[in-house]
Amino acid sequence: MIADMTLSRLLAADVGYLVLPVVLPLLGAFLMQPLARVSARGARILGPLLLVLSAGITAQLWLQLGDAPFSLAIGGFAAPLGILFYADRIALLFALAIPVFALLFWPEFGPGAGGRDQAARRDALMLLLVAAATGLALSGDLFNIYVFYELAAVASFGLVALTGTGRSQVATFRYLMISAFGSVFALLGIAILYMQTGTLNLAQIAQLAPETLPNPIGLAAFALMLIGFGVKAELFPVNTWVPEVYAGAPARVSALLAGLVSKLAVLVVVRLLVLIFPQPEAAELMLVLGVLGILTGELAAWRAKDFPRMLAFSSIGQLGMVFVAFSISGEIGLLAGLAVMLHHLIVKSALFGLAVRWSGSLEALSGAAGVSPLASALFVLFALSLIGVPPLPGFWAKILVLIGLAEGGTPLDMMALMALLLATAIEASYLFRVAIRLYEDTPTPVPPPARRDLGVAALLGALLLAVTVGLKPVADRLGEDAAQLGERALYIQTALPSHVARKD
Amino acid sequence: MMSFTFETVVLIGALGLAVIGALGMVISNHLFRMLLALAIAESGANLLIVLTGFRAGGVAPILGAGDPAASMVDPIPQVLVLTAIVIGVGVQALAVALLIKVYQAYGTLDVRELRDRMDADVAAAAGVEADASQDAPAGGRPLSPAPSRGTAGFGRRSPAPADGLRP
Amino acid sequence: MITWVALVVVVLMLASAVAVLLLRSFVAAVAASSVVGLGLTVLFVLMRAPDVAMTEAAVGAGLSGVILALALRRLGLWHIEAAAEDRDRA
Amino acid sequence: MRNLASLLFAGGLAFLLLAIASQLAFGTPSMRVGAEILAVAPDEVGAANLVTAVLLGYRGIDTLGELAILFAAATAAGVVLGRRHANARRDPPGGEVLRTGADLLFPLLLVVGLYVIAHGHLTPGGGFQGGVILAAAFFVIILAQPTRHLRHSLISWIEGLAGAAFILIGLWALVEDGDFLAPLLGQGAMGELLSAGTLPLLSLAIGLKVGAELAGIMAHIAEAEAPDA
Repeated sequence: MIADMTLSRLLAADVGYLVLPVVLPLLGAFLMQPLARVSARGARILGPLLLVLSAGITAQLWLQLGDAPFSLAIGGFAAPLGILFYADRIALLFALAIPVFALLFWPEFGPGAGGRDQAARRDALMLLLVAAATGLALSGDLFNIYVFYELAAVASFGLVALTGTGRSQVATFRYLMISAFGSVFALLGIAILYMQTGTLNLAQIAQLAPETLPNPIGLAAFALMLIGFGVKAELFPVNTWVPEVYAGAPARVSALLAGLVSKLAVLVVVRLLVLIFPQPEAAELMLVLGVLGILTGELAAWRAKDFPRMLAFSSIGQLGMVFVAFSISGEIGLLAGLAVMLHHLIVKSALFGLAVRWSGSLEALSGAAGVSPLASALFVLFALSLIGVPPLPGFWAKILVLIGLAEGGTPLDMMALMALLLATAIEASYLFRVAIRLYEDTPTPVPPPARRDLGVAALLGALLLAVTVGLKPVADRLGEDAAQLGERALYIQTALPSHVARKD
Repeated sequence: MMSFTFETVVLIGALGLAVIGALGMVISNHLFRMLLALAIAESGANLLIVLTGFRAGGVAPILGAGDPAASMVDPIPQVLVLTAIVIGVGVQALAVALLIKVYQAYGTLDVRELRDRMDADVAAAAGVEADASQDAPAGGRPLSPAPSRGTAGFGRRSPAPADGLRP
Repeated sequence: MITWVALVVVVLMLASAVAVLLLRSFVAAVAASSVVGLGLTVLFVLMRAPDVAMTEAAVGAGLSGVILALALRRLGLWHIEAAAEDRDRA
Repeated sequence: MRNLASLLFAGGLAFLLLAIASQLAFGTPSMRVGAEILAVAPDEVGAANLVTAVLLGYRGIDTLGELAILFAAATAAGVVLGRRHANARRDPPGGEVLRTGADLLFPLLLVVGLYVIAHGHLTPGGGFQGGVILAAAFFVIILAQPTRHLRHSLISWIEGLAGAAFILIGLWALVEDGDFLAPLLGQGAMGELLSAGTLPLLSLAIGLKVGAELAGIMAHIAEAEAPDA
């Protein structure tokens, strides 16, 4: 009887299950190494299994509860006393995308190099990264976001160092130092914010922000946190780790860091901007740093001589564009930002997937089309979309940013607009250069991408083409997402229905 | 504006530590000293957070000594700092592990020396020529070119795994 | 009174922090960083945060010092007589 | 030149931060949430140490995340230092005094660590502080007898099971009460050792995990090859 009740309760989706996509991967990570001592095979399938389970739970919650945002007070301690998870459409989209992408770019399904222990550690770190990323997407508490951000950082240090080469270890150390430097700034920002408002709950800070934060204090707190959370989002002054790390890490890990994890850091910054810092100076700061990122990134990518570093620098440029897009005020800014962000998520992940085997210099790639026509064709497709050639989705994303900037019309906006056009020209130049080289008529020693990476890239390419065909419904949904993301009042109302503790 | 009170003194201490630490991280030429500077910067941030919960004349947030809850200091910042301290020591231990490996691979922890070696190493592993390093010391020592792809280790006493062994 | 205690501790901490950056010998620098940890512990006690003070004493002044000292030995930086070594080199 | 620029930058940063911070009301915080927690925590959680009440109750998931970070750091350190050469040099064993001292200290530190863990909900201390002391106990042994292998398999079992126990207690609450990590088991009389529901259990899990984690990291570092110098 009791067991029966428990079972039926377990099967019905309950808001409380929103913690599971975060907690289950953590549980798996903790148990990974002991399990590997008992059964290496069991440990190897545990990770992918938990990812499928997490994705399933998120999908079921989303299907049953619909598109309206909802919140969950963890431990039953009502916000703002406790910590809450906030799930709106964009948070759920990411909570779903994280396990899926982690599965697509899972480093190794086999034992891999380094033996049983190393394989178990690798899988445990992947699960920790997934848990942290999901937490970042869902959390509605400032310090909790910081904790998940640090978890994502530490887990990615371990994954980057996986190759075990000296240079990847130097790169990891530099990444760790820059990351920790940013964390100190983020902590200072959190301290200032807590002093000023007396709370860490994002919704409550948002409620208090109009009285307490539209002043230099608020701006300083935002700047500090922008630097702190900007490290993973490859924001301009704190992105010097990017090329070394992406060149030294296993390419599938680079795909996850550049594609997925950077977007979650961006999402955190956007939530801060929308909820807490609506003042124009904050957006202007982001715009300027974004423009600097675009210019430095694209120029460096143009000079790069090897494939992974070209992708890394181009990713800095693209994320600069994401920041520029989100700095545009109003719904069009959010829409443009989401479009650029999701487009880059798909394209850059796939390109890093191709780099698993194409890790060498660009020159070595000449004539690769002869060996692997599909991979070359996919590269051209992604390159065209990155540049923004119509009718591919990249074109529409870029056009949205340009329209938003033109509508803004301030001198800063115009400067950003010029930078964006210039960057497009540079982008076209270096991507075409590679494309032409791929189709050169020389026999080449470059191996074709592994079947798995090619399959993933083809899948993402197909997704890109599907969006091109069905642009209208996708654009409509994205518009609704952006509208929901921008509604401060809705967030506050959902997260803090009342201050009465929910104890039954 | 600022008076000589306990809070002011601690505030100056906190910001001073944070800034000295941040400065040290930027200007240090030795990776180990960078690590020490990081610990100092973190201490500054932690001190500032505890300070946000302090109130003059408050008592520790522990029941049982007969103090009323209303006179206690804010427990939340204390919890945050507990968390931050533990995170800090974890990151520090990981950084030490990395340093040991870096030292084994390159035989130095000097930032300038490492940068030169790394540039050559990265380029060799990728199969391209190294960029001329902008901050190479005047009359810079010539870097021995990597013999071939796959054996680009520069370790002086290197038992380290060979670099660039990617398929 | 408490203000004066805090002032002494803060001055000591800031001086040690600067020393960490300037001292030649890494052993001395690690020792100086432990002094910062101890100062922090005192300030936490003064700010009525006994839990934090305990953690900082165990971690900041103890554990992290041990880890760093261990690292010094592994990195070949364990020279207490750094000055003497410099003289040899000169 | 670069140092001078950095110095100027740091000076500017310090000045700006000080200018901002001097406008904040340090010493008289608003305590918007803090005051509310001080008022309701004794009844809602039942721990005399309100810091522990917040750490394991109101902000329990933060604490879980923090455990995960320490675990990630230990695992990553294992990845970095994992492959050890079979014939690498070890440190010479410590002297007779150190070894005798270690034999005496070990049980003492063990008892103190467990005491601090068990009383975390009553007095200052708790899982983290006690865990650090436990780690120190094991480290004293490593220091005294470097040739003795610390059983890494044992450590990985302890850290795995202790971490899983924390999460399973949380999941138990999810099934029982509908909320992950909600307090269970009734609060008991405040101030007694067995009170505050599941908090002491969580403390114990944290203590064992932190202890195993830190001991593991230090063993890894201590076992890394010594330089030839």
